[in-house]
Amino acid sequence: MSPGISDEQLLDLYRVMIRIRVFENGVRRLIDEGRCGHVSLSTGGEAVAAGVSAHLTAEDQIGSTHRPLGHLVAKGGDLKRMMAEIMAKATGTNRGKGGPYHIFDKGVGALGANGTVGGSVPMCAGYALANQLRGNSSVAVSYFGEGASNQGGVQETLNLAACWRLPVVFVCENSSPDVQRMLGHEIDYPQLSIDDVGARGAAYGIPGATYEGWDVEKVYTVTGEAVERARDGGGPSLLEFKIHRLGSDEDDPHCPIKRFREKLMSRGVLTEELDAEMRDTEAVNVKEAIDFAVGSPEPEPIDAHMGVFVEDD
Amino acid sequence: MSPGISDEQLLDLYRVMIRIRVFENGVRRLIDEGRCGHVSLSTGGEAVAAGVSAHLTAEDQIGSTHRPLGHLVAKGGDLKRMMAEIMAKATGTNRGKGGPYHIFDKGVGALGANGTVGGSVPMCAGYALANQLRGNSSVAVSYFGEGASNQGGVQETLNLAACWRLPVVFVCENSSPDVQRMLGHEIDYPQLSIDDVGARGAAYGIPGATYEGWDVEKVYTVTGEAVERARDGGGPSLLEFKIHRLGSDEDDPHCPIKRFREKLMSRGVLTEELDAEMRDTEAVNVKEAIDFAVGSPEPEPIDAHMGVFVEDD
Amino acid sequence: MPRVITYAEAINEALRAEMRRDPEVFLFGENVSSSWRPATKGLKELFGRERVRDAPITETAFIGAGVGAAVVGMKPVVELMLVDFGLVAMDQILNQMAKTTYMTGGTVNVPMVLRAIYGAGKGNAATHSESLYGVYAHMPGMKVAVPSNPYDAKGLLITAIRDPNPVVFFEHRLLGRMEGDVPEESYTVPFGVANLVREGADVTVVAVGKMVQEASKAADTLKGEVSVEVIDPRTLVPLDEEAVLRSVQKTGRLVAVDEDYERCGFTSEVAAVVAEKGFHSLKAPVARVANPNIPIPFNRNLERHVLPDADKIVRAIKSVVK
Amino acid sequence: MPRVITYAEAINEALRAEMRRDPEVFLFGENVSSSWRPATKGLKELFGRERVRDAPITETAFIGAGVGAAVVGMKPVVELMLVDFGLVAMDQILNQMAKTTYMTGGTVNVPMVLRAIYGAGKGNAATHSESLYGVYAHMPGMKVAVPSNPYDAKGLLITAIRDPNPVVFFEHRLLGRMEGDVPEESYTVPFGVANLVREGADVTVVAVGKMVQEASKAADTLKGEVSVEVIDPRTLVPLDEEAVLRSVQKTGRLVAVDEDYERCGFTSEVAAVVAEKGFHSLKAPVARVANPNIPIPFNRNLERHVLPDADKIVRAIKSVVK
Ligand SMILES: Cc1ncc(C[n+]2csc(CCOP(=O)(O)OP(=O)(O)O)c2C)c(N)n1
Ligand SMILES: Cc1ncc(C[n+]2csc(CCOP(=O)(O)OP(=O)(O)O)c2C)c(N)n1
Ligand SMILES: [Mg+2]
Ligand SMILES: [Mg+2]
Repeated sequence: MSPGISDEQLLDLYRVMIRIRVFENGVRRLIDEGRCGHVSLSTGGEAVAAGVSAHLTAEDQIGSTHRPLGHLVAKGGDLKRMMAEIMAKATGTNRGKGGPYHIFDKGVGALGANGTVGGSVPMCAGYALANQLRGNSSVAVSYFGEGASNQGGVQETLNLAACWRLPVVFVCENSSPDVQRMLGHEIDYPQLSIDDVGARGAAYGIPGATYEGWDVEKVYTVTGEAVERARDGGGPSLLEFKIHRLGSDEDDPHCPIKRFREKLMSRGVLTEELDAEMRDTEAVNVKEAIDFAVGSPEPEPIDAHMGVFVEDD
Repeated sequence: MSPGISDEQLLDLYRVMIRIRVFENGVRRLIDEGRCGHVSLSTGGEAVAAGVSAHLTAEDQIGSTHRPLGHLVAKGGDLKRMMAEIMAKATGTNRGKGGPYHIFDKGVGALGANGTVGGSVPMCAGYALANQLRGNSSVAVSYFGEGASNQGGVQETLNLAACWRLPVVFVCENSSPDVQRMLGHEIDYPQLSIDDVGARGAAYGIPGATYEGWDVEKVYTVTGEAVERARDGGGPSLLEFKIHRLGSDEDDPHCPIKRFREKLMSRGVLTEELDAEMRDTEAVNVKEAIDFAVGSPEPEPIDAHMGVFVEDD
Repeated sequence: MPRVITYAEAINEALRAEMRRDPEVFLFGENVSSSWRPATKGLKELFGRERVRDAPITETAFIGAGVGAAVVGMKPVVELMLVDFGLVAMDQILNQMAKTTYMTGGTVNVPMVLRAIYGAGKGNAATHSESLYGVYAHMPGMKVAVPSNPYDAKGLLITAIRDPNPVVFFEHRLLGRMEGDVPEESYTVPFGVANLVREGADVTVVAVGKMVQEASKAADTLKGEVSVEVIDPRTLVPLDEEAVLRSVQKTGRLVAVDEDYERCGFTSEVAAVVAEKGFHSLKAPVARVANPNIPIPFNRNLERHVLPDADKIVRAIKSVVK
Repeated sequence: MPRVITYAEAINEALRAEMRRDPEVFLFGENVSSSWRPATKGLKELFGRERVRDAPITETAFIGAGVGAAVVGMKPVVELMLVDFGLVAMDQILNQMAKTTYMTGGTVNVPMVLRAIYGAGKGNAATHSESLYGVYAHMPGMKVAVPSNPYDAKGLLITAIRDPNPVVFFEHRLLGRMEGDVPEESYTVPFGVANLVREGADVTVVAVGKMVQEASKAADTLKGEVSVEVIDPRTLVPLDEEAVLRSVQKTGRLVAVDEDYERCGFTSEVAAVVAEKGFHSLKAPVARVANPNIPIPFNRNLERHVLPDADKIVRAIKSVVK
């Protein structure tokens, strides 16, 4: 048993990871079948999304990226309405107007995907600023990739959050050139000048550290500390998690689900039956989500012309 | 005697510092008399400009800030044409069209002042990139303030220069809140999340260090190493120099001229006579520059409409 | 008895009143807590350093933080020291601030005000003198207010802060000391309703911001010769097309004036609207008076040469009424 | 015998030929060395990784680096993966790249090309579908080219690279596979000279980029009913006003078409130029067909609803010839 994480919590983490994978695999099939447009999937990053969101409630906010599905699912995003958005339906989270790059699910604090690399990061400082001004104990989590970590707005926001001691946790998922190189891509010039983005915390006087993002228990533990610090007024932290972007299967040695599954099995926390049951449950959820999306109407063309502004109160 | 710096070199450094101070004092008088518009002066930073440019030739480039006069004078900028630009004359470096925030003196590699905080920094990467592609051994120096150090474009450029191993030296002049506070300003929130910008070198895997910018010998020595490294293909470095922004006199304990003067005197390198002679010479230069500027014509109004584009070759 | 205050004081009053009224209104930007800046002077002392906060020189981060705070329902008023500096932050402004409402299908809205100081006339050269409201009006999702006098400044700013949508609020750097009658109590000036600055019969001059003064001067100059109607749209988005078309229907002539770049600018838009919807009223070619697509030169004479002013408006009026 | 290649191949040929001709021409941007991108495919293999260089996702830094390299006389061709992403870098583009020439009194020039992929029609939603050439045309100091076919793509890009001024070069993401006759040898298409795409007598349609195809389709649809003249300005800056005015003089009617936002956009500009300088030729109100100031929606039907197309052009033509 992992110190400080109950079996129940471990299974919850596992369940969320499975949910993400099954959901994304459903989306993957839709893409392959030409039933929806391009969607950037987050497969391989499930441990990060699950381990981080386990510490958050609907009152906490996250800001995500062009690869938002894992983050949003873990944050409690409505699967049906997310799927409907991916299929551009009127019942989607964004009523079919935003698409996967722009999914927001405000009710659960998923605020939100973003089409601009690094674009959501300054906004997360704003969520945290609102929390601070309102004097509540909510925390914002800002996800971004190692590519985004270089964007000016991201680096500016690290400084701003530190100066204002904002309750925000920066989570960098690094699927970096090194990782890419291991996957067989040739790189002429690096795009990240250092190996570990976590080391950039020191550039802003905030805690920063690097971990293996395929280890959900590690993610859970270190994020717990960072979220706690933020809730207690201790200001921002920067967590970097290395990840490998994967396909749909669970063969890869860096697959966070495979690794966690084996661990839980060997510890006797998970059984084949329970695993199968969870997967079945999520498969049903995803099927229902797809059915909901398929059965939902397209937005009315006239909708295109509405909603540039909201009505005055 | 300072190790490795000859008396002649020391006097050259001193002369440049005097030239900057006398030039800026000339401008200060013009401002006070309402004979030119607002100019942001760099008084207090003379040691940095002089110590850095001592390692540069006209083939090397600098990019500067909204406080460019010291950098440009040290780089060999034409005093007459700079003064004429400040007075918006047709004979100015920019033919009266740019003003002090935008002075370029291409012939000496002063490329150039910039009206946007941090705006010249990415361009300096471009000067360095050109040097690298052309295979020459020229180096670019990029000046910016600690306020600018937070700008996204500045932080992005540190990463880019490191990734591409560009021959560029980043020089941050830190007249930071701490310094401000010592001068009596109250600060509610810091704008810089750490004390030492030099520490940010580590965030990009490049050398980074912090020094007292009122010590010209130190500036000279450490910049020499950074410029050498860049010339030899060793890539970029980040140097931070603390400075105090001063008025026209030399009373302040952080005045780099006062300190250097005392040192040189005590070492017998400088005499009262030589000092007076230098100051006289520079006073004459500045007077000539002002006379030149005053005697120069305004640009023709029709010039306003020309030069948005240059003619095709 | 009418009370006379300056444009900057009017801004200050609007901020003060709205911050009192609504604890969710707050203010940040570069140097907003400094006592020497009349538009925000005294606010920190009243409302505290948390709600009136100096920001690092990182427009992307702090404007984005405004967007985020607005997304969760607060009402940030963010100051851009000069509109020119916003160019480093255009993704946060033109994508996140402006488009989030539409992109989320209206499930989110962004009740944020971006106060942008703008304008030329002080010899501050090309990177410290722009207007740029043409860019903001081009891009969908933001309302754009450009008050030309103290009364409108106060009333439009209160409207802006209460608007559930993002508003870019343009304050001309040379209007700060302009004086005018401003009621002490709070009031709103509605968006999308033009101000008929002066009635006339021969030509309609549509002018914006500081150019409203120049248009009025031109009208004075031509008094007895040409009867000039001056219309100040007050907001470019939404635009009171009705008011413009009604006026052109009466006068048959249009001169559009602003100090932004002419090409693809606000004067182009006004000309196009009239050429589309008011064509049959037009008795003469329309005319535009704007910056002739030139970066603002530093030298004051050159700057004057480039900027629109009463003389140039007079010439344009004469060209269309001749 | 004419040789048929695609628009993307035409771009590739222009880059290849100019890089061969001039060792100071070089290329960088995100993923420009990737073999799956037809416009730049094979160039790294030919010219080496130094001259065909992948950049980190930091548009401000790498576009600024392009400006710097150009200031010292090199001829960088910098790629913006999508024009939308340039919003994070507008100071480097609109101030440094565009204004340095003027601000330095012409002592410095910036021979840089910014290739920007643009355009909607693929369901990529509001932050991946914009045109934005209206913004670039609004701001002084850059030339703006928008090739509508492979022949122009090659010839205009060669002109752009040889131009001593900054050029923003817009390539529509859906035109990459368009085929057309393109000579193998190098040639230039001059800036500021419109292409008379098809002659007609009743109405002038000025259309840009991908909209030139739609305008031609509209002209086909109306054959026998309305005789449509289609003009493709090819460059928005400089604009061949002469060609537009000459055509309107003949037809008496104008429809301006592009896919950027309408307000303060390029169609406003064309309408304004004609209302100013071609007023006496006009027999009917002008019409604009552009994006009606709406962020591009994700859903393809909604997107179609918002985007200009042949049908909407037909309707606009009918409205002005009726
Ligand atoms: C400002 C901006 N530049 C470029 C892009 C195009 N783009 C989308 S995703 C991406 C790669 C992002 O890398 P990283 O942040 O590491 O995220 P990952 O895809 O690896 O999860 C790029 C270049 C964009 N959307 N926005
Ligand atoms: C992008 C941008 N934001 C704001 C400004 C206004 N501004 C000019 S100088 C300055 C302070 C710069 O501080 P620092 O970089 O430390 O330089 P210093 O003035 O201390 O030398 C500010 C905020 C600007 N010119 N550009
Ligand atoms: Mg990545
Ligand atoms: Mg400073």
